[in-house]
Amino acid sequence: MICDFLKTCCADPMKFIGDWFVLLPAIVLLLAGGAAVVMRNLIHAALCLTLSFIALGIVFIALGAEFVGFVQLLVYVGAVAMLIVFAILLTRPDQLTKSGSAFSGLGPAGGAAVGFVALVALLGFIFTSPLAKKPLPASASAPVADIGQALMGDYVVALLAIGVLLTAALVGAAVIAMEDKQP
Amino acid sequence: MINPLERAPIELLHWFLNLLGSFGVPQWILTVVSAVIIIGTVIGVFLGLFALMSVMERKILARAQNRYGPNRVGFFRWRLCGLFQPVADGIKMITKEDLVPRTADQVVHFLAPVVMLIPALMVLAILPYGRDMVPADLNAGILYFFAVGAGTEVAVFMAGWASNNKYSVLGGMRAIAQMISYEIPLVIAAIIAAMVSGSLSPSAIVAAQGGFAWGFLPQWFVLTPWGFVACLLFYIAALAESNRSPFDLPEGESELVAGHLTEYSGFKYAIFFMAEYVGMFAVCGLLVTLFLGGWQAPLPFLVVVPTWCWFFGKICFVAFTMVWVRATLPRLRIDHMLAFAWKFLLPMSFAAFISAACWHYAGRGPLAWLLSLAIVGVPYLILGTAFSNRFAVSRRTYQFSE
Amino acid sequence: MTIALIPILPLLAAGVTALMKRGQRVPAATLVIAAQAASTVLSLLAFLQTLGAEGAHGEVARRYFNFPWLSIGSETLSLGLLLDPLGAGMVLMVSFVSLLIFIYSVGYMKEDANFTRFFCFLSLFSAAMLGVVLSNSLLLTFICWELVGLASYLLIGFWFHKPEAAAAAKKAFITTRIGDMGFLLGMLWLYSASGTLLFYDHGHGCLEQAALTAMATKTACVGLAVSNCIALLIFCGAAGKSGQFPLHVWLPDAMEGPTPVSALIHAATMVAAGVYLVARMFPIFSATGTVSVALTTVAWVGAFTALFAALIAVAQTDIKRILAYSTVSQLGFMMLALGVGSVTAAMVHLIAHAFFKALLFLGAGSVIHGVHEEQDIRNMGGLRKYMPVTFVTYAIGMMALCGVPFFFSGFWSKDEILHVAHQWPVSQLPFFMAVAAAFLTAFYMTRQMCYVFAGSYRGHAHPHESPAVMTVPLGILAGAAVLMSIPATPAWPWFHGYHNGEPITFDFARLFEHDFLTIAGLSVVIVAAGIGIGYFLYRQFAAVDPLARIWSSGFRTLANRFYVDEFYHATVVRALGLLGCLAAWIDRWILSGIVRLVGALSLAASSLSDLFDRFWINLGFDSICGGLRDGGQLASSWESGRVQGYLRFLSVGAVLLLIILGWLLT
Amino acid sequence: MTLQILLAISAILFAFGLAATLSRSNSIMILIGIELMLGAANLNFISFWRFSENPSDLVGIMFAIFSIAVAAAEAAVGLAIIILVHRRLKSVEADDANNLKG
Repeated sequence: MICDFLKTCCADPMKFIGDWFVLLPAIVLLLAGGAAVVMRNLIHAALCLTLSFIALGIVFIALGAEFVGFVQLLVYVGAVAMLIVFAILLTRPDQLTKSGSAFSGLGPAGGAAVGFVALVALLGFIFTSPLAKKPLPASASAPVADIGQALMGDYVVALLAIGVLLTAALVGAAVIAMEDKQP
Repeated sequence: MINPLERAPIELLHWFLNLLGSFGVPQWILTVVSAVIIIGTVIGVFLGLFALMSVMERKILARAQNRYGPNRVGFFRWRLCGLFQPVADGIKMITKEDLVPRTADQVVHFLAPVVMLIPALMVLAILPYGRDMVPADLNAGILYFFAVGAGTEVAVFMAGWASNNKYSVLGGMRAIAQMISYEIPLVIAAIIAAMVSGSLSPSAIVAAQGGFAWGFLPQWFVLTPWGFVACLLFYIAALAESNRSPFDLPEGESELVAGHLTEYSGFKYAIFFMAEYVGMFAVCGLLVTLFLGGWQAPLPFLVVVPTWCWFFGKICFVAFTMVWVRATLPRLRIDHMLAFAWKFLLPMSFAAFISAACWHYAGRGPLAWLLSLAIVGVPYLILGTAFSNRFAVSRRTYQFSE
Repeated sequence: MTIALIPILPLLAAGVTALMKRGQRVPAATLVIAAQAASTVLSLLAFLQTLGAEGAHGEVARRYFNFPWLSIGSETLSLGLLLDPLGAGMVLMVSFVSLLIFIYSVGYMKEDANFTRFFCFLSLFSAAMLGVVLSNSLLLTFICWELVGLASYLLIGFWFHKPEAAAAAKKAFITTRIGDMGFLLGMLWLYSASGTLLFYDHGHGCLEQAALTAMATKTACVGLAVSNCIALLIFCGAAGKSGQFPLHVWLPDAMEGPTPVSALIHAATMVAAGVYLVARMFPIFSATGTVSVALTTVAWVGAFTALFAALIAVAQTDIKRILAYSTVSQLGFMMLALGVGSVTAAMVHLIAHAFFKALLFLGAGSVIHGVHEEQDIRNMGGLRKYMPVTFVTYAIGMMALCGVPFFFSGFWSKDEILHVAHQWPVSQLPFFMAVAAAFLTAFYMTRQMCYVFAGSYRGHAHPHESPAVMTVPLGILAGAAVLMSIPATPAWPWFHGYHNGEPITFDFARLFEHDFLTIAGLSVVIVAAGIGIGYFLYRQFAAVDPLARIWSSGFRTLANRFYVDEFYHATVVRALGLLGCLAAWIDRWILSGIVRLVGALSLAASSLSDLFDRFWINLGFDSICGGLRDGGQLASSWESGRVQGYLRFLSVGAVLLLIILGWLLT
Repeated sequence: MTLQILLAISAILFAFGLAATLSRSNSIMILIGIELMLGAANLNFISFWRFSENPSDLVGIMFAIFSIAVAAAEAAVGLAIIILVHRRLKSVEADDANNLKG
């Protein structure tokens, strides 16, 4: 199997590079995601999450969806990760470096078990499904102009709804987090 | 008509690649070599600019403050107006001891400068330095710029938090708050230009600003009312994004020692310093691309000058105004700064947005010009009056002996 | 019809002023006075219109317009406005005198904290009064009439923090309400008898021939015609408003209000409303002839009131009370004139009296103001030196009231009344009563003048003349009191012609007719006697009243106002009190006994049902509820409040669903 | 490279997120888990788009874009709620916010 792998690598180095261009960030993604789950230090967890976001964005770009990849980077790294970090700093200023009780009670084991069952089930279905064995099509690209046309054409209602949702979320978040006048 | 120097860098690269190809080097190696050469050139040029800027800024500030500034470092007997100061600085920085606080988060503390430098260098990829001189002509280039630039915030936070120092954390949080706040007008101002050009690609945006009206007036976006407003908004937001005066309060030494940089020294500090300056040049480059016509010449007869000269000339001009602003304006207070972003820049950027749309749909003629002026002018008057009333200060009286 | 604006303008001004803040004195006064001035101008225009329009064939020129106000079933109540000579003269007088009083009030009320409120009430009062005058419907008259009552209540009780003022306001309101009850009954009867409350409605109005004939020919009870009954009931209201005996008691007490209010109520407007109402309804009063039962009653009441009030006035010491009783007396004169059948004489006297009585009241106000809120005439004296303008104008008013010949309006108008009373076919007694009253009028006015202005000052304050804003209206009123004598002379019976729509001729010879000369001579002698005796008795100040020295018990009776108030207190009030005690007793012992009995019964019934509930139904419910509660507790133990717990259950379910779905699909 | 690999990566990421959401007691960690799951879902969208017969039909891309926007809104509101809860209860443990228990 390893020989096959090496053979294909040598036969078509460009394809080899192209594949690893997807797989390498995907591996980083998994490692960072796993680290984010088990890290005791919240800040480290958040930074690992940020790294996994970046890796996910690169996966998207490598898969040809560069617009989505950039949006992923801009929104998740630029905004969501920063929000999480901010929230951590705002809520735990006193125990910044103290490792909190990461897991507690019997629930966590059950949670991990559920996660594991879900993983096994999903993998089972993925590897038995005929659909998943499809080979990679030659190429796929999503030009920005086409995405823009689609957003303003077929998906304009959804776009407007998202705009309303984001505005409402902005206002709502500001109102929720606003300082209470009466204690 | 076209200056032979114009295409010199491209021709040089092609010649070198052809030379290698004639030796039978495989194609994929050629691609890699070409990429390495381009990346190395761009980084080299910007590092040179950084070195030049670091000394020129000190000299300009000194002149503004009626001093000489650095004027000693040179070769043996030749001082050369102190232009070799950066070399001395660099040597000092590299040889200095690299202190890491014992309670710091060692890994994150180490990673922060790296994470800081990478996006600052990566964003340089999409700037069109001259005609056909774009390292990576992405069709979502502007988006790439901001997406990659978002990494800077992570780096600042990492630096501030990992130092495990009160001032560092506060400075880092201030910096993030400031960056997030000013990112919005920055992005909206950029989107306006992209919207009018109909493309997110920087080279297309530069192309959209080509040509001359009535044979002499460049059609840069800065010369339209909405473009002027958007350019100013972008400029102000860029000042804040690159933590420059008057928005340099994340590292305001009077309050926070040096903000998130407090616990950094030696080479790591140098990297931060470099990343900030390169980031500043990058954002200046984007400003030039979006509003100042990119590599386009300002007057028809000046077309003979190579386009990349124009581009770097414009970058230097914008960088010079930034130094000028630093010499002129005092630092803002944090709440004023955030209020300014949310209550003035954001509404004004919306106004410029609407104004640009109206300008486009009214036919881009003189009438459209006036309409657009009205649409940005009225909100400006209202907001400006409100703010000047809100922050009205009485005339300060100075007490000093005659 | 622009005359609608005449009452509406002051009404709007009152409304706007009511919304103003307490401190906005200047805008309030300006607004109210401007509105009143505008309605005065409009009144003048209306008056000039009626001057030019003489009715054809000796008919009086009337212009009116009616509009439906309220429809109940098939019945429609209409309101309307009317302009005829009777109302036009009155409306001009009311608005003009009101305007002068308003101006005067600016000075008089300057120190008062509730200045704005005062002007609001004044304007409301004026609007209501103008409405009474211009109304073409008894219903509208009644509405405005009650508004007048309300405004007078508010104004008399303006200084409500004084207990006397509050009591006086209440007294005025309740006393007039007694009369108004009769008015309301009369109005209802009139509506059922004639089917309309409009005065004139193209032949269908209640004052027009068809309705009058119908009412006059029907008999109600004890031989009285319906018209007479209605007239008597309406006269109750008029007597209440105009302070006729026996409902006169509120009028002197109303002096507790601010002096401009006294002037407004007792001179120009409110008390005149009664006389005006009788004059307006005169066709009904005289439906069965000019000596009908109703008119006879009016004449006797008027004559008695004139003499009775004049007698009381002789012994009073409060400067405003003297004038108040004088007003009651003069109103008696007017009622007498109406009763003997001369509307013109009554109206002439009403208008002339309005001017000089307003003058006297405002003069009294000026005196009170000048001596710092002192009202007892025994503490005044010698004010002639300190307040010359007030003195001169007051003297003019006094001479007009006494009927000093020949240049004062009072002489001519009173003479006219004496004249018509003398010619009354029923009895000569009212004439002699009126003569006596005229004598007493001259006497008590002289007494008052001597006390106030002659001799030397006996008080402790520092008297001073009032400001121009008060004295100028005095001067204007004094001029009017003199000028009013011109159209009142029998030589040029302008009023007579104007009221009856006849051509007016100037005939100097009428002055020398035998009849007139006799009465005029008599009147001159009476006035001279009154003034002379008064001066003789009071030229020197004495601590004890000279009359009291002569006949002390009689004087005490007069000073105590014939004990009418005490009589009412002993009879009406006591009777009401006893009635109230009786009602309270019935309420406490009989009604509440029943209520308690019912309560006890239901208590017993409910305790029975309570027992049933507790020992029968509740047992079953308790067990059911207990079961429910236990079940609920069991169920709520799942509701841990931990969001993550819910999430775990949720995700277990989701994963199970995923497995099942995947199984099925593959 | 096949679709299987990408889907497997996505499934693993999703399982990580699910486990974090169910077992970590800190509400911020719950939010992090949710973000991971959303990322996994987005990866699925993009993968299916990449392997679809007709990539010029941009349904997968669109879904991913809208999903990112919704996730941003969710994160903003969620963190605001966490900050508010912390201010009220002085705690970010999810189990401490149990005032509504039966």
